[in-house]
Amino acid sequence: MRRELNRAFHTALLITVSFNAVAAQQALRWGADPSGGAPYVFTDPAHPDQYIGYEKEMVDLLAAAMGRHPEFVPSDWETLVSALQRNSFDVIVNGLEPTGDRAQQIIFSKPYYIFQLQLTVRKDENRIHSLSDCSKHTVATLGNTAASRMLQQQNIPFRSYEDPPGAYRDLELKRIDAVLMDVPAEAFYARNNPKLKPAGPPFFRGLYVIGLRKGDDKLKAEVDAAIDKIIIDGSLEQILKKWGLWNDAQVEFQTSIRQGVKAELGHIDMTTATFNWRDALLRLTRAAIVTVLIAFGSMLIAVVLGLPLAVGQSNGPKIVRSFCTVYVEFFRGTPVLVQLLFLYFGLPAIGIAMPGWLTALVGLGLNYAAYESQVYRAALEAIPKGQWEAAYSLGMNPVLAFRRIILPQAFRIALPAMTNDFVSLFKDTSVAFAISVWELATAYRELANASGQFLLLGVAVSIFYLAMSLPMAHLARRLEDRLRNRVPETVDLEEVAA
Amino acid sequence: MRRELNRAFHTALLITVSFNAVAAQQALRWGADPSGGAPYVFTDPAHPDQYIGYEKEMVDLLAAAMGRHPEFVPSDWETLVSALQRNSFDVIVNGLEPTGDRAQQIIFSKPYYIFQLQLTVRKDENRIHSLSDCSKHTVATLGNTAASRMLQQQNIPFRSYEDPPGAYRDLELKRIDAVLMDVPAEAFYARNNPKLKPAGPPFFRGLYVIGLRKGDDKLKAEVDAAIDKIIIDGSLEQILKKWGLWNDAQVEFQTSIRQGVKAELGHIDMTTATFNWRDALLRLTRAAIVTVLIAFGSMLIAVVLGLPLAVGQSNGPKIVRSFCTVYVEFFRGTPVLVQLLFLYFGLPAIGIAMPGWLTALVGLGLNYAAYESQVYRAALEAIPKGQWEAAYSLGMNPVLAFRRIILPQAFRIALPAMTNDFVSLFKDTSVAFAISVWELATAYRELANASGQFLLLGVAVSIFYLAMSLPMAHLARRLEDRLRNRVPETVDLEEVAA
Amino acid sequence: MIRVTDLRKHFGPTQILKGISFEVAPQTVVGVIGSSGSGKTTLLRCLNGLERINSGTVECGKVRLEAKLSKAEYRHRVRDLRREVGTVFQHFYLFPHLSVLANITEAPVHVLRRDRKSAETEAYELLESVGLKTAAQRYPESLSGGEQQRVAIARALAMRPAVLLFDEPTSALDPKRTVSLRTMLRGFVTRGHTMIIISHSIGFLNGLADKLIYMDSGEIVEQGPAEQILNDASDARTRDFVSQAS
Amino acid sequence: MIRVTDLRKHFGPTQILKGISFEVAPQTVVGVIGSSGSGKTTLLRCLNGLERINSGTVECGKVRLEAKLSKAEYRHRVRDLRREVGTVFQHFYLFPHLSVLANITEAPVHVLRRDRKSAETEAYELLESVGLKTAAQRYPESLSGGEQQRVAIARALAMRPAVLLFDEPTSALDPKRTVSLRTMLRGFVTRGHTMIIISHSIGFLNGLADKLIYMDSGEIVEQGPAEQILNDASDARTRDFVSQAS
Ligand SMILES: Nc1ncnc2c1ncn2[C@@H]1O[C@H](COP(=O)(O)OP(=O)(O)OP(=O)(O)O)[C@@H](O)[C@H]1O
Ligand SMILES: Nc1ncnc2c1ncn2[C@@H]1O[C@H](COP(=O)(O)OP(=O)(O)OP(=O)(O)O)[C@@H](O)[C@H]1O
Ligand SMILES: [Mg+2]
Ligand SMILES: [Mg+2]
Repeated sequence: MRRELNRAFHTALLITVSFNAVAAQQALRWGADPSGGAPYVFTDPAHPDQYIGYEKEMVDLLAAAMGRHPEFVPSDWETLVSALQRNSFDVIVNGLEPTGDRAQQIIFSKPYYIFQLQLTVRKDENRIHSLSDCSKHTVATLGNTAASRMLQQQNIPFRSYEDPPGAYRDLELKRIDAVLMDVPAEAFYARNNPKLKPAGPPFFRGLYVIGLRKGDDKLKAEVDAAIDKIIIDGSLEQILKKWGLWNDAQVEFQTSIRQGVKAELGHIDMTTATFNWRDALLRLTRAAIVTVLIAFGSMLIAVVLGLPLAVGQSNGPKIVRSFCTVYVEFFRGTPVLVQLLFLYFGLPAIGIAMPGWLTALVGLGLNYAAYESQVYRAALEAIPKGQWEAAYSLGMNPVLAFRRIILPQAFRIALPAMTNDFVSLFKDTSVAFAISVWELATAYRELANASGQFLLLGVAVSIFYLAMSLPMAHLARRLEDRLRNRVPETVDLEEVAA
Repeated sequence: MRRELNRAFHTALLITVSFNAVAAQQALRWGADPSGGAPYVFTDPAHPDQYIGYEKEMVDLLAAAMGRHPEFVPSDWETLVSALQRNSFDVIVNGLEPTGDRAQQIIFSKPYYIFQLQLTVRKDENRIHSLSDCSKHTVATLGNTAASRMLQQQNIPFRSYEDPPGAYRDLELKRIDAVLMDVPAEAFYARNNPKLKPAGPPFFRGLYVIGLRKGDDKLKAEVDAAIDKIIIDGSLEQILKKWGLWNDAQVEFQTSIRQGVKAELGHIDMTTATFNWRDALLRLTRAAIVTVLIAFGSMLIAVVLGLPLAVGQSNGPKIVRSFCTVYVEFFRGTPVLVQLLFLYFGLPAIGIAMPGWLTALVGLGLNYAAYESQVYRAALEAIPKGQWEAAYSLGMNPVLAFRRIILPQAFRIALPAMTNDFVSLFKDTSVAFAISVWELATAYRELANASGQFLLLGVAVSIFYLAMSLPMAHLARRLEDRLRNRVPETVDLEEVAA
Repeated sequence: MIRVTDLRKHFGPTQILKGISFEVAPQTVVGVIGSSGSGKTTLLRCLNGLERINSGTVECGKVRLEAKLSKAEYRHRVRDLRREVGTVFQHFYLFPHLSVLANITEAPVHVLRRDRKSAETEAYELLESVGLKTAAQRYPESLSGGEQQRVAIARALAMRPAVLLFDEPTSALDPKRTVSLRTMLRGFVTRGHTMIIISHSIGFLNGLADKLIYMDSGEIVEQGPAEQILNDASDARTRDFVSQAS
Repeated sequence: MIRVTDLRKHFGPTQILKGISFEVAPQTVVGVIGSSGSGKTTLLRCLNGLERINSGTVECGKVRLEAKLSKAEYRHRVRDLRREVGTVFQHFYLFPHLSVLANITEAPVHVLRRDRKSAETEAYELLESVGLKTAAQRYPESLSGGEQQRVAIARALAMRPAVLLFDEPTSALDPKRTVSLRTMLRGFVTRGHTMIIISHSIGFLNGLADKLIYMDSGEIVEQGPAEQILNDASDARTRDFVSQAS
């Protein structure tokens, strides 16, 4: 949903922007993801139809130096490289780091900025002082960045976000414990936040370069020259100072350029990304485990919470009765997706911020509790009242009578419908994708989109779901049989079937 | 799903294609949707990494005439215009017709082809001879084309497809009764199909033009000149002849060009497409009605089919018992989406082709029957066997005993769980979007994507769902109360609640 | 009318009926007495086909049940049998979702296909004769134990079956009702019905039963004319049992 | 021990109990007789708090129920009451999911918190005394009517309540068992228990009940020492009822 929101927002902007584009002078069409956030290039909050940012200003300078007019093509971070390749624009200027897999697809200009990484934690944090303290904590960062690659290499658990504000917000909300981010973003979003603080000094040195299409060597030469120019004449320095990005690293770097020292691209690590079935099944298995855990957790909540709802709805005082009915009708009647979104995005407003998996677990639990309550109600009402009376007459209190006499009998009646709900819960966990929980259905979508193997993967995923539901159903039937042996046999219905 | 398939396929192609692009000579970047199908531009079945088509060949000629090298940018039909605007390519060459709303966004070249429309029906069809016979039949066509606009204006019910093969396949399968399509597509896909025949002669005359960005007047002049050139030197004629697209209309048109007569763009009808809330709610209402109809239909099937399944599973002979168990576990355990896709795309292979809405209705019905059967089973087993024995001893046969004595008592026990299922069925109809049934969830997605109003529309849709489930739940509770008054009262549980 | 020969029945390893043989002449009443758990109810359930017999035969009118019959054939014959035989159960088994009146008319209307009007008229007559006319529209749940038992009796009588099986029909009835039920049943016998009545109340059977069967642990200890069993039983156990009853 | 004063109870518009007053002295047995539907079971349900009384008072040991009490207070007192009072229901209400043994030990173990071992030993003794020792591990479903009734009696006795209420405890028992139950209950009385017994079997009450109450249509027609009611009733209806029973 969030993803879709982004995209729609995006498209709307696109149309506005390209309308205004004028194609008189030769253009320098540059691509970047404005939803990546400040301070690179982003929507001006004061004039939502304009973009601002230090890279925007830098491109203006570069274009001027090249004798072109800049033309901004907003694009998606994930597809920047392929959009460049398909000629949607001429250069990528988006805090792009040179990496091995990118080097296979595009070429890079000289670097124009030395970025560092900064770890940020909450003000009251006293366990995390550097990245080495994070092996037991989840660190947030943006996907496919130097930071995410470093976390992956060091085996530190991390979560990918699409934009810095999301990551810092979840840090405040304690959904994660630290954020590792390029200094420019950190400077803009975190440095002045009174609830956050930096954990240790900035570290690591990386390069921002401009990406170009393979073969566009002439343009590369132009761009490289322009970069040299704006560094040497000090205009880049001014911009960086204006945006609070001027620091020791830049002094060092720009001085070396001014003195004619050639900046070397550091070692580029090579990563490959081919689709393979073994990995796919492994990923599906991991996703299936998440699904199972969420389903079991939710069912536990539903089973436990359903009981007071059922009793309250049929026998509580009037006000409790109304409350239970409203609860049931609301949670049954509205889409669980909307409920989850509310819990995930709405609750933090009143100070309750749960991580995604917990939100899914609780949300589905609350939702299914409404269903379970109805199942229980029917089962409880099917028990003859003589059973209650006999229990009371033996001096049992209501709770004891319920627990020892009524519940065991009602359980057998409720069991098949509960199994139904459990089995369909496995599949309902798929809505959790909306709050970025990575479970089986999400994994399926991702893999299928990546591989195009919709049908084969569909069959594989069906088998996974079956592998969850069959043991459940089998257990439930065995339990039923065991319970049946102890209570009034039903008549031999064979005649009915005949 | 199909849509996603297209997209993934698409992206894969994109990457391949742009890799091969060379940017030495000045390019003529042209956009088209290759999934739109033959004969415009499409994947060569013999060499899946190449595109062919008469427009592909024509662009090669045009580019040569303009002294550029052609560069193909595959794109999505729906977004061709905005992709052109955002400079993904320079021209649209995709059988594009000049229309009013397009004229507001882009400019057009001279026409290069006169297309006509052809109505196609099944060989054995004897009711439909022309479009005027179609007011009671559903006609298929591609979305946002001259054909679809004509059908809309004439108030003929129609369904939009993404590509011609889908439309003609559904025509063969009797899911629709006629296809209205531009002659080029019709010539390629339908003319030689022994199961289909044309209904009447081709009619209507429309123009294919090339689309350009506003302001690109220099390019337009180049393109116009190139079109004149390839018409006058007869090379376009050759291509059209090769692709079987040469006909009287072309003779007339090309002759007039050769003789220097200026081709006039015909009257362009103006259509607007702004988002408005009243329409949105109207559309949601219509979609909600579809949802309700499918839900009721499916529930009917589920309620009726669940009964034999329940009886068969608990009391049938061994083989019936196993069959019922397999049925239940299969339909409960695998995602209903996969089941629907199988019914929609798999069943026609054995000659059973149902329209989308019927497939959804039947598919959900079969799925929910598995759930209902378990609910019934529990309810039936909760009835003391003495009730059966008393009925038998009064000479009732099993069916009569079941109908008059057991069912009414079991119904009350099953009712809450059945209401549960009914309410969740309303929301499960959303999977029907996968087989292009236009119901509430699909409408939500479409409108939200178009307007960006995800949250507001989300609330609106939740209210729609509530408006469906609340009356159901209310009715069910009243029915329960009525039934309860007739059967053993349960004890006053107030003490338990206390 | 009814002939039972060497009837045996077991549940799992437990032998419940160990070779029962007796006859019931048409238009007579046979009383079955015996201690609790001796197999009386089980015998009655074998007679109306609710339990399948394990060996021996049961003949009732033209229907003959044999242990060796195939499942389908047995089931088929049981259906024929049930048209002739009505039963009043020890635990009544009234239909809780139907009113007292509907409990009684349900089978006549749907099984015998009698029209509802006349079925109801007759139901009211029967209710009157068991003293429950005013309860016709009430539901079984709200009836007292004795009232429920009388509805169960009326429900069985409404079908006018040739053979009536009663399992302790007076267990919940007061002495006065017991006496009037005896009178009523005697009337049914003279109108052509045959009856088997299980009862612990020898007072009730005395003067109603033509023949008495005394059972103990799944066997018939003694059977014979009521007079003889009550006053002059040959077996010591029978004498002992009868003496304790009075 | 028990004192009931002007007890009234109605269901909707129907008056069921129309002002009942009586006393039960400690360690005595009161028998309640009366025709079917006269309100005996309803009276018993008022005594153990299953029905709320509409007017009058019920005193039992230190607990005093009054019609005018608040809902919560009434409920509270009923809980106290039930610690003193045990009931055997007309329809038994055994727990179908528990074995015969567990039916009996459930309450002693979970309510009186006795340890399971000793509760089971005592349950076996009780089962032996009602002749069901071998059925301890079976489930109620497979028991005959009389056997179920005896389990229900054993279940109530296992709690050793000061007061025992019986609703037709011999309805499914054969004459022999009836006699032995009478002996057994007499033993309980001498050991300090107080009992109210509803029964249609005057033979059973004779020699067990110290006092008899004859009810008709929700009223007490006559009450007094058993001898007097049985042999020398002052009311004609009582004499009529008693005479028909023998
Ligand atoms: N909920 C009710 N609504 C109306 N009448 C009721 C209700 N419950 C009981 N009654 C009536 O109250 C009267 C007394 O019932 P109760 O069960 O106390 O009789 P009883 O003396 O125990 O009779 P029996 O010997 O047949 O068991 C009966 O006539 C019965 O129909
Ligand atoms: N399913 C079963 N499994 C084992 N034993 C059973 C089963 N059903 C009944 N019995 C036993 O069979 C015996 C005969 O039962 P039945 O109900 O026929 O007795 P009865 O003569 O009707 O006794 P009562 O006078 O107490 O009703 C009883 O001892 C009972 O426990
Ligand atoms: Mg019996
Ligand atoms: Mg009673």
